[in-house]
Amino acid sequence: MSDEQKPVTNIKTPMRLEYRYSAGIATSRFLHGIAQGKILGQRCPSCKKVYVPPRGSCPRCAVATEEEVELSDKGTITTYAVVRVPSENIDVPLPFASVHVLLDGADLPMFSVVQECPLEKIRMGMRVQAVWVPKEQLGPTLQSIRYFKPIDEPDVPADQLRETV
Amino acid sequence: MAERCAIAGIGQTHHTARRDDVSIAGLLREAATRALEDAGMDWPDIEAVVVGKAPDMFEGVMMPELYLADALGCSGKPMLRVHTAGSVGGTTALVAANLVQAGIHERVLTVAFEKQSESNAMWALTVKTPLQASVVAGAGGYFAPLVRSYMNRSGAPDDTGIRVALKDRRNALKNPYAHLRDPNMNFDTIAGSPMLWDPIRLHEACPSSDGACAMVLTSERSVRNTQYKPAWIHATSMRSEPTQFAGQEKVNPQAGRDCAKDLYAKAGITDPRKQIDMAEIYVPFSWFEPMWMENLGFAKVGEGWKMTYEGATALDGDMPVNCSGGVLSSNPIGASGMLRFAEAAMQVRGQAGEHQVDGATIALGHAYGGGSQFFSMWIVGSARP
Amino acid sequence: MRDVAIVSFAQAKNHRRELRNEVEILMPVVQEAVARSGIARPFDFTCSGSSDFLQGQPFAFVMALDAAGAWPPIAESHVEMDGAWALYEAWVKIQTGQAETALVYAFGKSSPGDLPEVLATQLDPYVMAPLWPDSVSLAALQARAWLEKTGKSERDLAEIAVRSLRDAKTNPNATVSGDFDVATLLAAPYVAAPLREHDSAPICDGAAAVVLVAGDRARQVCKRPAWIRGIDHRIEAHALGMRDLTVSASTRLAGEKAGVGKAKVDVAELYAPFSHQEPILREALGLGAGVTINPSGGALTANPMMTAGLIRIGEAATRIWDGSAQRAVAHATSGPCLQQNLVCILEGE
Amino acid sequence: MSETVSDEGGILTAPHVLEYPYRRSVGPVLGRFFTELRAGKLVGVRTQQGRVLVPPQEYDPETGAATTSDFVEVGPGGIVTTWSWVTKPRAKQPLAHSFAWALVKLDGADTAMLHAVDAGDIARMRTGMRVRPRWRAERVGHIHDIECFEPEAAR
Repeated sequence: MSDEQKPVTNIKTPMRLEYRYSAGIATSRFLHGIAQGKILGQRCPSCKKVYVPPRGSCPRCAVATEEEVELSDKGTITTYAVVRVPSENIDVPLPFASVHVLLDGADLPMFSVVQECPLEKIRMGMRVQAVWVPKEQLGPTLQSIRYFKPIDEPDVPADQLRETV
Repeated sequence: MAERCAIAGIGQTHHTARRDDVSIAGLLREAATRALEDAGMDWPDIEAVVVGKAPDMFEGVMMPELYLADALGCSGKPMLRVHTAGSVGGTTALVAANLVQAGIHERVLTVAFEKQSESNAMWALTVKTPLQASVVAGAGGYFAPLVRSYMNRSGAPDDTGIRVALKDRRNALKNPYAHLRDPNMNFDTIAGSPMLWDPIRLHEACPSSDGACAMVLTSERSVRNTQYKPAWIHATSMRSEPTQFAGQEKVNPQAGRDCAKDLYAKAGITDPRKQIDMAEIYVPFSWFEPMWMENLGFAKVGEGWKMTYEGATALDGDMPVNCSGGVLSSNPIGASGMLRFAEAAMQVRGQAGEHQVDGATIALGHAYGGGSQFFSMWIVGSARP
Repeated sequence: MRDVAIVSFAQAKNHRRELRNEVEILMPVVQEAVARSGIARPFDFTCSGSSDFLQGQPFAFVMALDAAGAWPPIAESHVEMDGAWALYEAWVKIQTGQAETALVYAFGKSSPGDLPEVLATQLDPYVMAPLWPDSVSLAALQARAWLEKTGKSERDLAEIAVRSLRDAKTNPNATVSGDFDVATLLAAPYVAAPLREHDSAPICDGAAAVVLVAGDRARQVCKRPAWIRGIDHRIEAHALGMRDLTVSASTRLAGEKAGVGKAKVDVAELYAPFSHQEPILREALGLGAGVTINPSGGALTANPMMTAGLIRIGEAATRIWDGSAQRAVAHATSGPCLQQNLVCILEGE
Repeated sequence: MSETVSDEGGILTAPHVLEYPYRRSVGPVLGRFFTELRAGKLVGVRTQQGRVLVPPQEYDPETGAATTSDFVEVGPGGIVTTWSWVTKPRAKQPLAHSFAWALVKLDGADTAMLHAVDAGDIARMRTGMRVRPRWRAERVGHIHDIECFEPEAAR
């Protein structure tokens, strides 16, 4: 070793762990629906609220959910942000609108993306509809819904969205 | 039946983007030895250790408290590891305090930390899971829509968030441990900084920091005669609610409101803005100051922004908030909650130096985590409860 | 100290591979434990144990809260540890007077990953973890040290496995059980010499829940409450080369503090994920020949990570409730080669 | 359906990889250890009680007290205090063929360190045997600068 070499201050310790992820019962049923171009929520047997995507329970009532409800692929933007910073977990080109969409018939919003709309036109209460991948490309993944796009329907007033941010 | 619990020693590291000069153990020991020294104690005086941090993916060490047991003088002692997401630093302090309040231990060391530079915070917080369309970009991506909802509901002026950020960054200049200490930061630099998660600008967001915080909590009889008198815990509370459910109020979460209500009842506080001298609250994005002012009952719903706007939350205001510079100026996530709790205690001990609120005798420490769903809080005072 | 009792316990069947998500596994377990407790929600305190690394997802415990019943908001906390330590935190909370009732739960899904490799990430990240030693190989270091010190043989270890598997036949939740003979087990190849497959716990997924109640309220809801008469936990040095692996100093200390030796012990549920660890723990706790060890079959027959320690406490409580024991010891462990240990003493009235 | 996604009785499963190239700052004490490894030397550090810890730590694991600044060269040879035998190594482990994990107490050390021993055959392993490091030619200041240990008798 040469005496000029600097003392060691850092080491590299790469980690790669491989797992087999399981989506669970409720999410799998939901994704099977998506593969057929359907959005399936679940209704809480106690409070009757409809969850989408369902996780097999109503956290509010702490009970399991079973009853499936087919939902419209139209909904309303309850709130949103415009993402301009890259994130390793996201494939969407920047900038994009990250939105909470309350599907018609659902009682809590799902997270998605809005496109086919100038970013400055996006607003709370705006009506949107899912844009699906072509039928032959449908699969059991949320990526089957490419994004949501605006539709020509009047905005939903803000006070009707209060509890569904 | 609970024993009184004193905060007898406080220590923290210098927080910075990358503490390249220390190991993980070295980072914790820096905070811990300062807390021990402040308490007039040494490792053998400690009976138990409670460690807190956020996801283990940050450092890539599963349950790192096992490896850290040696570094924290824990051989032959009890050790607990708490993880309640972003609120963990606060919750960890409460778990440690419970050991004293229950009469189980006399002197407990509690340490919270994050060495985020070992990986990348956005990666570690939103690891991509298969079969899901991932559209949430880190914590900013999660919280920005909630901020927009608040802006929309309250009608707050658009520059409220800039004003909060400016206040906290100026406060940080008075805190030698703070991460972001830029004397040239002004309204225009914040307003002109890029929108990362619109409506959140770069300078309205917390940094990613390496850092640790430690406290020595003791029973009344174990308090030693040191430079600063201890702070006393007057009340503690924690509340959690599920991440997402139908009918949930995400902007002004009930778990936070319930937690504050329970806390004030235990501390005998009926008018928080009058009776509490200062507050250190968890504000990772500037708009959360007005949001939490309402959630904590310092302002009416929809009016939290007025406190910021009128300067009430400034160091010389009637309700100073985050005099240390807060999470906006230093954010080692696992430690950030404990820093809030510790800074509140430093204020009532009169040891906050340049960012001291004159005559502070009652202070609030607050932390939250997850999707605005985990809350932990304490009220500390200079007098015995 | 206040009188605190365990009044109910439930666990999932410990499948080798569980495809349900954590909420789907936990929900029925929590509901069963709550129903059996006779206590109506909300509990004064809720505490859980789990570890993100097992399934490789940060914040798995956050989603698990959906199963706990957290609305209206509850006082709740989480340890990144085995649920036995969550139970300790809940017991402490009751001791402070801030709670009279507590719900404790834990879950662990090990099957998605390669558990022995995942556990290598628990080690010192500078000089141990980069070598990726698997947990079975590390336990084997301890096994050899113990065998050579005591003069015991691999046959003695196989006998522990045979007894455990036989006892697990009456445990409907066990992952493995049955009648085996020592010679057959010894004919199997080594996994990591001197350990064979029967010497280490099966990898499985699971969940468990326990309800704690203070004072007379416990007597009202439970015919024969399992009173916690002592509970303590200790940790020791992490580096394997810095401790004597043939003994468990931290278990001995925790046992002394908890008061194991104060009276006769009828039953002990010891969390020994490797066969040789059972005699090390027995010695550390001073448990002689008259003590029934692991009537459930123990961790060698079901080992849901972050949960099996809480299950030991639940199994011990079950022996108090059914009257088969007057005084029982439950033990939990964490970390490589028994680094951290918890001891809980349960007694009937 | 993506070929990596499986339908297992209605439940969907898919591969999930948790991967990050962690870079760790090591602090002054481990920094010294790794610097010496790069030079082909092994050092420990003396505790205030005089014990020599290898690998060196910033603290005495028994007490938490800071260790001294007295670094002590140890080894390179040492004895195996206990060992286990890996028949089928995992991909990330130091050797691709059967080897032993061992705790090795280096000459002059009071504690043992974990590493691999390349003995070729389980029959060549025994507790108390002497081993010495096999150094990697290209050293960077990492625990992997020691490729493994090997029986001294082999030389």
